Amino acid sequence: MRFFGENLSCVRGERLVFSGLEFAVDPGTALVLTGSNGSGKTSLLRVMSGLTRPTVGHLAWQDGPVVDNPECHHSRLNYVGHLDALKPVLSVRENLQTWARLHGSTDKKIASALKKLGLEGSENIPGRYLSTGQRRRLSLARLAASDAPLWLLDEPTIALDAASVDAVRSLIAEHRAAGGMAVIATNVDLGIADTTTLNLLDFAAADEDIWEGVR
Amino acid sequence: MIQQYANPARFNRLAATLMPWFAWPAGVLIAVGLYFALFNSPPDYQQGDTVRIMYVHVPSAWMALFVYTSMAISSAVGLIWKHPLAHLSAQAAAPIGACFTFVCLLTGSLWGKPMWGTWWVWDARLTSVLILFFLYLGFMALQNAFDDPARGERSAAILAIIGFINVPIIKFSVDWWNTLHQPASVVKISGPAIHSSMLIPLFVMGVGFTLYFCALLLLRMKTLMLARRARGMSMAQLHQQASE
Amino acid sequence: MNALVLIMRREIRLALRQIGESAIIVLFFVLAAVLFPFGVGPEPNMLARIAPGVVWVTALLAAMLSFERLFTPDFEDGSLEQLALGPAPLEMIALAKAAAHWLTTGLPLMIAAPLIAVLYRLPDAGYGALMTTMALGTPTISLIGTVGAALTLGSRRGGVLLSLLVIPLIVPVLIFGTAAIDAAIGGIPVRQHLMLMGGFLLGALVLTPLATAAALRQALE
Amino acid sequence: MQMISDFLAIGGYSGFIWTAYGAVAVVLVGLLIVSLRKLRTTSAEVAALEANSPRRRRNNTDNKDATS
Repeated sequence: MRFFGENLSCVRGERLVFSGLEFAVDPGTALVLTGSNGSGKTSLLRVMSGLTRPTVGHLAWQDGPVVDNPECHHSRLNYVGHLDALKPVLSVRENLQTWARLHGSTDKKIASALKKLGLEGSENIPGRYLSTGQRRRLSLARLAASDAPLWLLDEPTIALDAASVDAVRSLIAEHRAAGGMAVIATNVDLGIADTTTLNLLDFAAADEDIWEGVR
Repeated sequence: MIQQYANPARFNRLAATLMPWFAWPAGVLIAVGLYFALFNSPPDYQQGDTVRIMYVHVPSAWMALFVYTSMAISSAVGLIWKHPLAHLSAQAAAPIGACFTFVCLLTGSLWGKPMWGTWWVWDARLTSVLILFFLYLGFMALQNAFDDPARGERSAAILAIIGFINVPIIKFSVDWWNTLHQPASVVKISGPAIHSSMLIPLFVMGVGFTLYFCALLLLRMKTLMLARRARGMSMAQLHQQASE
Repeated sequence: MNALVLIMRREIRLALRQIGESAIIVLFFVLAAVLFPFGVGPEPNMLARIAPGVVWVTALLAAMLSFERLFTPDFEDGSLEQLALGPAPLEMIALAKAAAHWLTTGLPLMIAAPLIAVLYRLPDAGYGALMTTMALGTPTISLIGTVGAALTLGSRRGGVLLSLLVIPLIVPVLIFGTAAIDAAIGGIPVRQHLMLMGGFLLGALVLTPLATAAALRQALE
Repeated sequence: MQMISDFLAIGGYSGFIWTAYGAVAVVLVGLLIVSLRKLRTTSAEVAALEANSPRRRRNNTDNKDATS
């Protein structure tokens, strides 16, 4: 199903980050968001996920706008941001179970997800002993364990070694082959075939300060 | 584009014209009220002259509740219709309300001393006003506790609405609690039967305080708008220097 | 519905792994309550008279300590985002958090309360009322506390500010909690007080999740 | 404390009355003065910010003439 946004604008920390932004993602496609730091890549991803409400404009799936049924929108997406959502007291498996079960995934899927991200040997290590790379792979394992069609990834390959980057690339390819969609914010060339790119700087807005006219 | 539902510049011009219409009548009314209160109204047969404190105590109590109600309403408008000026009016009103509540408590205590020989009486209304004072302090503290003013505004707005729902509950509980623990010796602040000649200064002072509040509210809102503008400009310049 | 159960189970598992935190809260409760006799003197009649008030106020302050830990760890490590993006609406998350907080803090305080009452030689008639009022009052405190925790999420002086916001809102619960115990000791029927406390609880059960959800939405924006 | 209440009770109760009215005056007028001073400092700050970014200001005036 197609997911699109029209005339989106977002104010972040009192600054108009972007305005008049249009995008559309179809099953099987990948949209790469590029732009310098602070150009609004993360803000756009958060708007797409529904965490941040756009100041103007609206998001919609083919069967209706997101605002009408936010829970249904949430069930169709998986958001991997900079933060790993990992509890130091829980083990690797328990951490993944918390999130995967919330999205209705089975234990079998959880095990296969851990294997895909090369974490099968370390199920019982408590979260606090994991290295940064392992933490990122665990948060990416949430993608493999869920069957949500839309993936929103914010700089997925940071702190990952070459082998893990390949694992991520094949994960995304597999997901797209199965009819899934991915929106990836990154400044690094991921080497993913036929992606459409959206440069945030094209939608940078003149900073219209509503307090401007106050004398 | 954000302009269409909040035009601070237009509001500011409107405020500039309105302010004198609030400020001068407020001054006149308060002066007239003072004259009536201090010189032209009879002393109470029981309490003698101390009843004159009532002419500032009761209006400030009205204002304490009136300002909190206006804060709750503007907070609700700010949250529902995302109107930044509404949040600003709540932010501007809070210190004024807090001052009125403080004055109400102070004059209540000064009134209590000659009547019962104690500075503080756990009378139902005084106790409720004391809790209202903490609600004001909570609002202002929460408002300034965030780096992003927009975030502070919205959290404080939610608190104002929750507080507003709780004011009657607190009032009811404290009244009930007061009747339960009513020490025999203390006379409730029911105050003397209001004779018409006493009602005039009370009413005049009340309207005078309200006009004073409106004028000061507009003035403080203008200050807040200018502060927002200064903040926007300095951030824009920082952003420009960063991108150069 | 099972999302609520899942979130609750996660909260309780996390709390059990950090059982020390709830233990410290109960320890503070006992400590604060034990402190009063050194201030007001050990005279039994005096202690018995102030017992309901002391137990309730110290239980309230102990609960206050634990509210900041309610959302801040999840907010900082990104779990709150994932919870918000889960199938459950924010109101449900707020309810689950409040319920988990009550189980990990409210319940231990309730269990510790009679011990303190024994130290204060509370008359026997008072114990029943003490337990019922705590049973009705601590959930209300947890619910109102979650609102305070959500409002101060991400603020600079979270902990102290939270108490300043929450305490005025909890005064009615404190008033009727202690009044019910005094009434029970005095032989006066307590039905009226408990009905009111039940009313506060039901009101909080319905209204506070809305406020907490609105506050969380601001924090996650 | 006793000393304070004695002092206030000198003119019958007038001490209390004048203190009450005095306090009201101090608080309300004080709030007015604080607000006015805050307004002055903030507008000075805005003027200063406007002054040291002339380039931005000149662009603004051009846009305004064009659009208004």
